[in-house]
Amino acid sequence: MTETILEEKKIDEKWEPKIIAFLCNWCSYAGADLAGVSRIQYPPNIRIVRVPCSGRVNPYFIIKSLVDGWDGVVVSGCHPGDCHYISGNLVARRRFAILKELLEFFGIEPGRVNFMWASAAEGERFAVLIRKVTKIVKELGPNTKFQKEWC
Amino acid sequence: MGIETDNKEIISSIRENAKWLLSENQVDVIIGYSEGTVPLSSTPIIIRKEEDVDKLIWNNLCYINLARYLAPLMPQLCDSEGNSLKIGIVAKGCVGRAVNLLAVEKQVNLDNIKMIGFNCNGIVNRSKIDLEIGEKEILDVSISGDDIIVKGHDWEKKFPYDQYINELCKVCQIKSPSATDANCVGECQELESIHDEFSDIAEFESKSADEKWAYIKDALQVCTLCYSCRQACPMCYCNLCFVDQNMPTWFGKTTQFTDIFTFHLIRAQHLAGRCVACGACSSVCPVGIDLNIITRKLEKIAKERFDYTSGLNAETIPPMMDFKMEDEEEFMLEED
Amino acid sequence: MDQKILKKDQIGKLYNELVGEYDFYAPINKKGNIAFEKIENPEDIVLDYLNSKIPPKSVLFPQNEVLFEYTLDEKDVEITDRQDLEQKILIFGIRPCDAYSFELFANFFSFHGDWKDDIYLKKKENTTLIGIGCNTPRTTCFCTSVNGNPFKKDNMDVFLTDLGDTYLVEGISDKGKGMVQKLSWLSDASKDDLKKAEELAKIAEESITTKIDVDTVVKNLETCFEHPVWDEISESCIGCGSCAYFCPTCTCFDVIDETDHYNNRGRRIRIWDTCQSCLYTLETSGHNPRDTKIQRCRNRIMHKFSYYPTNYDLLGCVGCGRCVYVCPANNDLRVILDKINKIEEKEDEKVVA
Amino acid sequence: MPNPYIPYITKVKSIVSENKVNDIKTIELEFKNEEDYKKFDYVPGQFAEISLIGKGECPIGIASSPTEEGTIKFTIKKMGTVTSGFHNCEEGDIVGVRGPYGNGWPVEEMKGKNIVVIGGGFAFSTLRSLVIYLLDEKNRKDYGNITVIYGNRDPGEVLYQDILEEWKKRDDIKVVLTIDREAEGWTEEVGFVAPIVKKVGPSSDNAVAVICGPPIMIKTTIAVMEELNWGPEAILNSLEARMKCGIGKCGRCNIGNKFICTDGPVFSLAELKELPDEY
Repeated sequence: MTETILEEKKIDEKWEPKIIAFLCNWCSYAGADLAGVSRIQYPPNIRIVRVPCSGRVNPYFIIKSLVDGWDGVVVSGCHPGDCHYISGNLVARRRFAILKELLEFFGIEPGRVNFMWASAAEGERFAVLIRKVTKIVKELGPNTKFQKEWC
Repeated sequence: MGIETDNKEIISSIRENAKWLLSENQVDVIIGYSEGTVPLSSTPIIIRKEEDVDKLIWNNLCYINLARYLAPLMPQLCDSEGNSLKIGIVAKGCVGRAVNLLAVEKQVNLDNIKMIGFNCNGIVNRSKIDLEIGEKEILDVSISGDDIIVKGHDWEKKFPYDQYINELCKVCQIKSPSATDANCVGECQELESIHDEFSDIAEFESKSADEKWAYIKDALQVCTLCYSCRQACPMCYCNLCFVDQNMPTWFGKTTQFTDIFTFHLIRAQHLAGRCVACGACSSVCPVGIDLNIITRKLEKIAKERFDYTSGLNAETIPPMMDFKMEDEEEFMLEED
Repeated sequence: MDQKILKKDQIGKLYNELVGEYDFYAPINKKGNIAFEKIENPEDIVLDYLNSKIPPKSVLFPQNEVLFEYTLDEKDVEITDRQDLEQKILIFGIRPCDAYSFELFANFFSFHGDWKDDIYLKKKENTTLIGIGCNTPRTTCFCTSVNGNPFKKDNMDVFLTDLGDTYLVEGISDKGKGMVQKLSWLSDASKDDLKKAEELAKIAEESITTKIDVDTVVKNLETCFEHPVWDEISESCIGCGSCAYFCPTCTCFDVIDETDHYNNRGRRIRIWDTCQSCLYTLETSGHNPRDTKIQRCRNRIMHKFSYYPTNYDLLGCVGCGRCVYVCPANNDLRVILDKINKIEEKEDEKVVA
Repeated sequence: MPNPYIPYITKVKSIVSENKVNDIKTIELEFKNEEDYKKFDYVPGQFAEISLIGKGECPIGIASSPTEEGTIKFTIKKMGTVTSGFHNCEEGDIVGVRGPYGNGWPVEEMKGKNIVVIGGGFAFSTLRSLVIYLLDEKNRKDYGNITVIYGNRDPGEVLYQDILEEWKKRDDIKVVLTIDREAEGWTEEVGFVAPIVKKVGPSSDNAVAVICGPPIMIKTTIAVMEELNWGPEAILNSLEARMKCGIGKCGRCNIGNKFICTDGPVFSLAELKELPDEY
């Protein structure tokens, strides 16, 4: 993972966003897997981090990803009611709702941080939504608001 | 008439109640405000003896939220075995809210706390006055009628009270603690819910992302990351704040804007549905950053999304400790 | 003649003449807070100020300072030392108390035998101070109690006195005298100007009414480490550390590494730290020598008024009063020192009783 | 003028796990420049600020003795970010070293005296340095009898087992090992360090005691030593604190007006009694 983010960032028309995806182990990760084995194509811009549950995703992860230079973040978990741990995604949903509103309030483009549900059987949906996320982030352009200055 | 007389009444009621609590042995100590040594300030004080209650004051500059001293408990408020003493606390509305919320979060035991409630008539916006006076020394601040009188060496300036109080006080609806008579003496009320339009931040919210970003950047860039806002916040009682964690180190501590911004962003996230809107964070800021719009936004999220207002009672669980199957999820990504 | 006159509208001229040679720092108004910053436009300079909110220590000991930079390779590391220490620095419009704080810094950073902080000392060596007398000290100022004076010229290179429409310019050190001579366009000062400056100095000194018996404080602190007065002193403290951040003599720092993963490079930086933070002394094992607020408040006072005099024979306080007016809980240093001063009396009373 | 915060560059020569739980490792470092090693002139008991560039820096006591030429060693317990980083090091990795700092054990003043070394747990590293220094051919004749008392919780935690075996074979040093509770296959002493010290009963006559270990062990042992008529000047302690600079600048390691990094870390009991109880 480190090698890929170590590459030089180029800002031109060929620029491709780097998106970090936190996928829950039980649904979305399996969904991504299904998309793979079903040979459904989706953009190669995402890098997957497997987490036990979307409830594991602390807002720190999301903000730190942006500070570390990722252009977009997507978090995906089981549909409400399907959580392997019964209510992890419901806890996460409240957290995300607040983070999303705050980011918008502070003037960060809403499309930088995205949340979605995708079950293990929804390979197609996973691919469609990832395509959508990639499109949104690409339109936003590189993430500069979180960048530190280096002399 | 006016604020001046209000204050006199408040002071005498606080002193009377404090004296009564101490003489009846209802409490061992009383936390209250006393006269500050520099203008535009007041200093928290712990009263132990009946004869000291005359040190207690109220002067619209009592910006510190006294619930700050309850969690984690200071050694001065414990007996020799480390158990909490019975504490009386001078409580304006937002102190009452903080005490209630700390009780919900199991940080304090309400049995040990007696609030001395009163109807708060607002807190003077120190940084606004400081900014307008500029580089002249303020020697005295007093309230006469409905005006704040600021005096210097050879000048005097009047500020209309209702314009120069904290933005939060202007829209405050919980002026006395929301509590029952069992744990409150003096003014108190039992509030079920409040109605709020949040029209004061509507203008900011309607700005474009770039305008908001420019505003936030301009407002926060003077921040020195002294963490006064965190330390003054009654709800920031974690013994290891996220900025101080180093396994792993989440966010930097330099004064680069990224680090300043992430600190304020995550602190806001942590206070969502928990902020009691006391405005202490803005009042204590040594460089005069106004964090009030963030406070209002947090209140708005809690109210509009979860129909919750923090600290109205000591039972309702705050939204971030709870969840519902039918929560709104309009922000989730869906196929077109 | 060493005394010259600078007209108020000539500051731009002065700036233009010196900015080529020096990094020119002067007080500016940053959203209501006076701070010393590198000047891009001479019109930003504010000389008509009480004292800066952020102490000028931030020029020579910035809140974040790079110690060195590094580039990381697969199995190799390359370290680059600071290259910018030779740059000449000029601090314009500094108050006497803050100028004295630089001496304390230099003294502390050159202490401990072989281990000198050469980053600071090198910068100090290349720094020229153009100070300005303090015509209207604040009521919170007590520099006269701690060996200072609103018109103390000792630590300056050039000293200005605000005479109303003009500044009286005096070269103090050799470096300063040379600089004044080079500025040949300055007009000579008249006797009246000198007399007026003297009067102003006298008025300013008399206007400082806060007097603290520091000798007694130092003496009492030797014996009162376990005294219950510390409980009382730390009572209202909220533990924020503003007092240390805004103190011109506080030197403590933390060291962290910052790495830029994109370009395999990074820097080790030091950032201001404060003894009021509970993490300041927390060891990895979980043991914390200064665990309570009482101990931390005590350390701050002891450090300035007991350890400093014992180790260096100097006071660790310049009497600028910043900690007095920035403290959110109004835990006034003057009151604290007063309480410590009264310790002995209280004990005497007990004996009598 | 050199920048005091720039470390010497060294390479990891070897890294060895010291105990069964695998949370203590000894790391051996080789200087990249021979001249740097010459400048790094140390005595036992001193410490160095060692750093993983990009992760951070921490103060660690030097475990090797100056008599073991060519490399320096540090024994590191896995605790925080930096120490965990050291545990993940491989041979050839770059480590920054600044130092040596602190006063170290007063080996010159100890000459001609009998020496009692009392250690507990993983604090034995600078004691290892001291004992190896004392046992070196060049130095052994300068010192009297050497007694080492070393306690641990269980046999799996005993550090430097091969060296302890070597010492046991020698007749010019007495080694007493102890563990807190009985364990299978353990043939040495059983019990806390303090009662074992009492049992061994080192004489205070013309002797210096060097104590290093967890605070509770130090406290109980000092009580026993005082019973055995040891004066406070003859008992030496090594303290530790959070440190950032190692050179008396960052401010956090002060006890009263002394800095552990420059005035210490070795203090005699007599000196400690003068200082406030804040360590």
